[in-house]
Amino acid sequence: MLHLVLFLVFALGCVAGAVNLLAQRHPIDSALSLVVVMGSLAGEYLLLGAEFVAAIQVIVYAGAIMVLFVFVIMLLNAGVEERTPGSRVALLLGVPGMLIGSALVVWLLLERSPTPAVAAGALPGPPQTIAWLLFHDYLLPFEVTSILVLIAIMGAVVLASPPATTKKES
Amino acid sequence: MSPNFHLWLIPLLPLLGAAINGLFGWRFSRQLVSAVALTFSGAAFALGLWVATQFPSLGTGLYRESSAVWIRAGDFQADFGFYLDQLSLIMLLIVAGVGFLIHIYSVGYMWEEGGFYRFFSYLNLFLFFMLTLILASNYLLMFVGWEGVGLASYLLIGFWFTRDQAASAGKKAFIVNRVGDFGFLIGLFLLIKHFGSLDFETLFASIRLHSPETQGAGLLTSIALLLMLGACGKSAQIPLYVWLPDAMEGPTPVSALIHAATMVTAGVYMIARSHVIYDRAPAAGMMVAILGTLTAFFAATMGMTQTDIKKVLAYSTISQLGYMFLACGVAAYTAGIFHLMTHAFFKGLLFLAAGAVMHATGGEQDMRNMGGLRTKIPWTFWSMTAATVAICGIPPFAGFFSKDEILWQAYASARGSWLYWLFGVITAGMTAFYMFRLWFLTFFGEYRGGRAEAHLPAQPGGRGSGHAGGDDPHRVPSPSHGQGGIHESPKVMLVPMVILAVLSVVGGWVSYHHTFENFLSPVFREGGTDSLVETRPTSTGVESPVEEGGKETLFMTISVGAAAIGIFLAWLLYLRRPAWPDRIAHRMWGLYQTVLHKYYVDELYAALFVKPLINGSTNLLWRGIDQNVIDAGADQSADLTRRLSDSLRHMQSGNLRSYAGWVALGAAAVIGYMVWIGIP
Amino acid sequence: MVPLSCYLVLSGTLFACGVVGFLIKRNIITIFMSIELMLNGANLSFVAFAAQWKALSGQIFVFFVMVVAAAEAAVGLAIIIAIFRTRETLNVDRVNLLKL
Amino acid sequence: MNGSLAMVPQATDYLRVLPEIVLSIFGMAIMFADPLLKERPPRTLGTLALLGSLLALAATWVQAQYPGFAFWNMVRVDAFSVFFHFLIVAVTAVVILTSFEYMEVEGIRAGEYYGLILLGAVGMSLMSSAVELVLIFLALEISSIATYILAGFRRRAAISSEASLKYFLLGSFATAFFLYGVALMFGATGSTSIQVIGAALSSFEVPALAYAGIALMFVGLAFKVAAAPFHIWTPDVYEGAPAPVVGFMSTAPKAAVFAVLLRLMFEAHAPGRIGLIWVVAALSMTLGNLGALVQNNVKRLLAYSSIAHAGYLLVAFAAVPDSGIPAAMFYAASYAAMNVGAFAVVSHFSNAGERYVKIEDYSGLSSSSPLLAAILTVFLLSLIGIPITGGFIAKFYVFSAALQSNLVGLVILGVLNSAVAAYYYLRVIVVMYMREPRGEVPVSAVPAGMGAAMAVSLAATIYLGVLPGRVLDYAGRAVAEWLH
Amino acid sequence: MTTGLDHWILTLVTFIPLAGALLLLVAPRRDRDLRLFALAVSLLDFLLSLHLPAYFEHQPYASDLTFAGARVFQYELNRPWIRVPNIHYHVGVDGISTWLVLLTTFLTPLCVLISWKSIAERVKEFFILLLVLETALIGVFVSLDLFLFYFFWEATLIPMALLIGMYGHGRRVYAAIKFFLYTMIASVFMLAAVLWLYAKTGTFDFVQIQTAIHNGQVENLTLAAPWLFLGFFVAFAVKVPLFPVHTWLPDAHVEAPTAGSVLLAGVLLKMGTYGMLRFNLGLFPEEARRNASWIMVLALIGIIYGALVAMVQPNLKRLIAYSSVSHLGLVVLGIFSFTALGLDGAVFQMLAHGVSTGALFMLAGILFERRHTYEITEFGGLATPMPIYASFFLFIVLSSLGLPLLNGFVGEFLVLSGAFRDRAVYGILGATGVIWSACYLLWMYQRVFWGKVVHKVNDSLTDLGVRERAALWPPAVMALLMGVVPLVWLKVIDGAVHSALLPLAQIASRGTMP
Repeated sequence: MLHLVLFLVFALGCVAGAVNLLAQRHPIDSALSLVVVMGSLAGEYLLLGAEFVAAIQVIVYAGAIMVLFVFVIMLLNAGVEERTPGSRVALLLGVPGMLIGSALVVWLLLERSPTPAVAAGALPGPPQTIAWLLFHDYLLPFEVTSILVLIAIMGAVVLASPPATTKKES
Repeated sequence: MSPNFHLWLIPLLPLLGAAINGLFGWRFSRQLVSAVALTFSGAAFALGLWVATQFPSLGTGLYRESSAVWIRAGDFQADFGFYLDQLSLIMLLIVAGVGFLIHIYSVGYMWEEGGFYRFFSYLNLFLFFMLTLILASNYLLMFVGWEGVGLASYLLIGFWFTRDQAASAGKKAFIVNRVGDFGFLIGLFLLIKHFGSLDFETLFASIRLHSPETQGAGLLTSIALLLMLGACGKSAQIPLYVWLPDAMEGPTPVSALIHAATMVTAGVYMIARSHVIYDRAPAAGMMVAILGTLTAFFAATMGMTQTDIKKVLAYSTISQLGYMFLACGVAAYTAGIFHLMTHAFFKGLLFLAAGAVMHATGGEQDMRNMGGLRTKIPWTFWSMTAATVAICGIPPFAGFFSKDEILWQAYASARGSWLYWLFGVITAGMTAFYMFRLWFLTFFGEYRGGRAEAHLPAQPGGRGSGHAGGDDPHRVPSPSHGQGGIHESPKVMLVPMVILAVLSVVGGWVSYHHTFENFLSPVFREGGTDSLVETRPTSTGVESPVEEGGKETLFMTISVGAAAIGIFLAWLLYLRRPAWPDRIAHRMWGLYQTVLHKYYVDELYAALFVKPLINGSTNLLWRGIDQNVIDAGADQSADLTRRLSDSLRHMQSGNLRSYAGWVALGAAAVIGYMVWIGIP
Repeated sequence: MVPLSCYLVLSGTLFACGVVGFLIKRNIITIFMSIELMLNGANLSFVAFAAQWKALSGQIFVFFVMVVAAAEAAVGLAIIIAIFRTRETLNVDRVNLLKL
Repeated sequence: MNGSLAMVPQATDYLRVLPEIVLSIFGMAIMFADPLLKERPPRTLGTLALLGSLLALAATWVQAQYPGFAFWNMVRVDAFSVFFHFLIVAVTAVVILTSFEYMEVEGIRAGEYYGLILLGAVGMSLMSSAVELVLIFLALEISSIATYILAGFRRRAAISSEASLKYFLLGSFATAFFLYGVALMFGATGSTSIQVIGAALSSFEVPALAYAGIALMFVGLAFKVAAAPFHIWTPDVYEGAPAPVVGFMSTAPKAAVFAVLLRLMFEAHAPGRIGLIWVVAALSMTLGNLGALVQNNVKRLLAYSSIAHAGYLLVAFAAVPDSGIPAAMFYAASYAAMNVGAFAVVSHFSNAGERYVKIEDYSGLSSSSPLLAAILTVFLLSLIGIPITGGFIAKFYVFSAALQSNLVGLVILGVLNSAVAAYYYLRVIVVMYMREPRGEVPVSAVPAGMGAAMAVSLAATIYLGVLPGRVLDYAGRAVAEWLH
Repeated sequence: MTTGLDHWILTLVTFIPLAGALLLLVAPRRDRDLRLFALAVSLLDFLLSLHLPAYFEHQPYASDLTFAGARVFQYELNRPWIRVPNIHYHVGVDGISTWLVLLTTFLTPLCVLISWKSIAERVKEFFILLLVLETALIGVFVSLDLFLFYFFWEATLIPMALLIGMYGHGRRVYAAIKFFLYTMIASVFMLAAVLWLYAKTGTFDFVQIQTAIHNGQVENLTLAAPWLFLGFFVAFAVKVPLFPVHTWLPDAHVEAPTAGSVLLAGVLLKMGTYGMLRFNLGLFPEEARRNASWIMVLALIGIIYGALVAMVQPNLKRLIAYSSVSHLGLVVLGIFSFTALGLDGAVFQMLAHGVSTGALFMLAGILFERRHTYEITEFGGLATPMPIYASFFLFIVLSSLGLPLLNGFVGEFLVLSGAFRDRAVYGILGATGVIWSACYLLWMYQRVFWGKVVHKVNDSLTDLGVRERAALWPPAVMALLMGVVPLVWLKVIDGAVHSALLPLAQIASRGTMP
């Protein structure tokens, strides 16, 4: 019962945060809503017994990534979202289409997948097991992430630095 | 064993001459060119004479040689094969002989002209094709000659190509002939389809198995009619006669050789050669006879109003060819060929003489500007007289025998009818009229050269304007060719004329005692028996019943009488009362105009065929279908694609969210599809 | 005991919210946040399915997703800065030089 | 499965990812060298990168000697993956060659540029040999992020950063779809290993969730290969991105993603393949070709053409595996050859600041630079699918594979499309050969690096067109050992 | 009679021009040397190709015996080229293609000669394109592998389009694109059909596919055959070109340079009729028979329509182009008559048309070199300043309008009599072409050459030079030879035609059985 209540509470947090993200016009407000979503999600992870995931969700996502977001928003001094005419395609085709698609997937999830109820902490992921997986079975992906990060760093450096002006102008 | 005649050499010799003159003639002197041309044509004639002397030694009266296979495809084969029987022998002698004479004449006539070598090359080429036509052993080779003489005719009519009329006339001749050839070709296709061969012997042997198609139009009738169409084109019969008057644009020797003596008779020869078919197709025969009669009659009427000396002769030729057709139509092939021969003599001569007259008057062709030439050019006058009398059918000149034979057969033959005869006699009267009109106008009275030309109400088309324009390349250099300039032709021209004059006088005598008929009879006899169609023997025949003989004598008298009436009228109107013709013309203005304009047939053809074809092709087919339908259709579809493409561009609005919208929509579609097939 | 499908529906909802956000928001940064939302939705599914299949590989996947998200965030925000530098705007509707 | 029992990776494990290792090492070496070589021209770094890619090419050969699984079933080295490795690394080398000139003209930061290309190539290579969705996802992200960045490398051009942004946002959007699909697939089968998934999906009853999973993964991958209706980003990005980069990203990552898609479709036995591919292929061909008809910008035109070519390639996916997969592989190879070549010419011709990218700018190129015109013509003819070129054989092979699977309608659509496509390629040829030169467009001499790149692509295009036998054989063998 | 060359002769003949083109590529840019070299290469190729008829093993005449199993294709070479799709380098010629190869090699040196002066810019490229085109054209005729055939088929497109587009006149770009797109769009249908055949038989080999179809070893054939037939037919019909898809031809011809026109009319169009003969008849005899009636109707429309439209063209080349539509309609008529006569005639007509229309285009080009226009009204009376030219022109005109003893007649006569034998009405309608061709050709001749010189500028036109005469003599002599001794050609053609008709005859005999 408590499990259900907790699930509902966190779920409510998620959905409310997500909807608020869409509703807010200032990016800072949206960012904060996203933090709420992430926090609530961490709670859901805990309920599912994924403590490790929950931890890095808070550390990496809420902690690192969102900070980056807020930092950029502040840096660029982003103001309230403009109400530009926008795109009819997105509104008239994309949104309804996506809603139908999502509805289909959700319906599929509810109807067609053999999904039993799970108890809280159904699959505890002790750090040792996770570590074993990460550094043995998933060693290669783990190493490969370093390249990913390297690329990201390079990219950030290249793109965020002001363009060189010393080269001959054409 | 039969002797080897090397028939292939006969056509080939003129071809060699043509090639030598054609390729190298421009470097030769005129003497050399004429030497080459005369040598090769003369050699052909000599060879022909030699063959003729050897011919009686052939017991069968039949000789054939096959030099090589020409075309062979599937089960069809056509050879370069030559065939000699009495019919082709006669034709060979006529063509080679008259041809050679006219070659000689031309040397004198064309001496002053540019393109001398070209002329003789063409002339030799013509001989080659004509001899091929005559000696061919199958229809296809005959067709080679058939088309070839058309080509030669085209080239020679258009010899003075800078003159627009000449150019158009040449083209017209070729195209009209092609219409006839179209029929000929279809006839050949029918023969190939049903008999598998075009070789005369094989073909006729299998056709002989057929019985006459007395009712309706069967295969043989169709073939016969189609061949007739071809013959109509070549021999200038209704409805394809229109080219021949125009063909007078060519040099006069050409008119004599091609458009009087030889080429135009090819149709008659072809029908005679195909007698096996015509004998079995009475309906087609009747058609030939009717066409021949009508042509003879109408051409004669047109001849009466012409003022151009050559045009008169041209219509006269058409008319005489009509007689020959009539003869062939009533299955009196012998008579037809006989007339063909005599006609070759006197009509060839008439043209040569006309040429001599023109030569004398410095290129004048309008009879209204002549007159009184009798004393100036006596040799020409007397030759002309012989020929004129001959064509009018006055005994004992050549034309009398042959024309009378035809008229008699037209009435008396199994296929004959009194109507044919009646028209024939009237035509004979008209022939006499217009020929003597020509004779009187040219040689009698005062010389009218240089006088105003307006004494006749209208100018017939053709020569008048060209003459007025002064661009006649035939004109002798001296600008003032008054009476003082009129001179007799050189000997080289006169000799052939005299020879032909003699022949015009005596040529008819060969029919004495059926010599000619008997000579030809093996050709037209059907496998040992006489022709299927019975023709009556002539009056001179001993075996003819008395009653028949009396009738024939009567008929003969009538036709001679008709000729006499014609001559009298001509004398009356053109010598005695020169003002009457105008008055008559004004009195019967409409009729006169109609006849003068050749019944408006040229105009009719122009309105019926030429204009609609050109306008239709331009506006309906080319601009209409090609440009406005097909091309426009292609352009339209290209345009449509481009517009579609352009509207697709607008999908690419540049707006990121729109892009995402498309992606989301696509994703939804994919999900929808997969879920749909995923749920059984 | 909560049925697993509840987690899945929640993840689906988050994903859908992310998509809708991508479609309707104008601010580039917010749009980017919507993507994060979508990733989070997917992550929740992974964890839920991992629980269902008793397979930790799902959780490992989430770990990698987070790394990727971090990398993307770094690059993405750098791109946004670059765009802002040339365009002086964060409105995505105004970034439309390239079209047709 | 030999490496799976060991506690630590064995030497063979490393050998099986040797090309990736070589590429990474050189990628990082360039970054280290960059600050040290500040004074030297960027060509030095380029040469280093070229060396790296050539070594990687050699490493591919080494790798091919050790077929099998590595790193506990993370990667599988077989003829199939070697084929794509070779293709990707070769394209990388050629692109590096084409970049020499561009770097100097455009003033681009060479260290990062070459580094990103090499490291991006690592991701692409991994994609072709990975048999585990985790690794595939990561590799996909590596290659994607690298290309996002590369697209924005023309720093001073507003359109370049816009291209980068559009590519990035939409790319991440699509990645999210892919990821969600992976999640659903994981949910349906309980594994992220292609083999396990394949086993699960080839069983009698396919879980319904797998369909949704495939759908979403397909959306993500189709986006990367620019298949309609997920192609929409392509024209904008290709127009804005630097020309050599476009040459790179329209070939190497695409080939890699096609490899993944092949694995997904055939090794994982994705259900519902034929109908889905049918529609997507048909749409891609049609929209791509129609879109290209009215373009005046060569890069944009080639972008649309790449959409169309993705469509042709996808046709092979709908065919039976035995002929479809080799056809797709061959197509990927020949498309890479001709497209890289075409972009090499375009990037050389476009000059500083990419000023000359309009079709009209090519007026009379045949007189001002006949060789360049001839080379571009060959590439364009290959793109049309005219004999003696790889494009022809590729198309031929794809369509014949489709016909063997009775996809008559798709083939008809395809051949019709290729006929329509002829028009817009022809426009370029026409402009080059049949118009008078405009005069103001300068055509500089082709530098050695660029020349070498063109020569290699040209040789490859012609080779694939005249003697496609060996490549086709190899592809056929790959499929044989892969599927049976 | 086999010689050591027999296996390689076709390969040599096909690729020598290409090798020449490659050598030209590296040759120095001295225009005169380039021309001489191109001439030498094409002449060498012509001489080599003479080997083909010289050592051709004659088959007995169809009427002589019913032969079975005689060697249809000769000088064969069959080497695997690509293993996986089973593609072979399979070349060989029969009595039909032998002559088409010869026609190509015969016309190319003439094209070089005729382009000597008229091509002054980008000479090197011109001759390279010309030689490449020659290789592709020969390739089309010698290929016995469907893939190879398609390969060469498409390969002809590029050099031709470039020749038109680079060296043409006024609206050359439009014409080049139109030419390219028409043929390209049409030929993809053939590609689809070829692919289908491969998918079902696993081979591209013409003989094998033919055998498989004949033995009924191809599944679903009855269902697909109409479409396959149509696929091939559309590609060929556009090339021929048949009536509703012919409009690219006048445009292409008018704009093309002389050599392009010569090869286009002389050889390229024959690819279509050759294809019909080889593939539509060879592979789908039953379909051919079923569809013959409407195809013949199209051919007839082409004959009459082409001639009528030709008659009213104000442009010399356009006129000749439309006359090609008319003449090739005749060829198609002959092919679909399914008679030995018709087919023999059709093949012969292809060759005859190649020679005479090729020569006509050369003549038109000579005029263009002097006056830079093709408008007929710009001329008139040319026979006066240019008598030799006028003579050549007349000779070729005569051969084109089918004068007996010249080349046009034999084909025309055989085709029409074949068509007549099959369907009388068609033969009759087709025979009207005899009249039309005389109309438009002679009218044109009259307007150009006869009459007085209207435009002063024409007075000073120079007559043919030595080089031009050298280019014109061969076709003129050939026209005569083909008319006088057509047996040389027919002897070889007939055997091939007989074997082409064999399956049709079998079907006909099968058809009579219930």
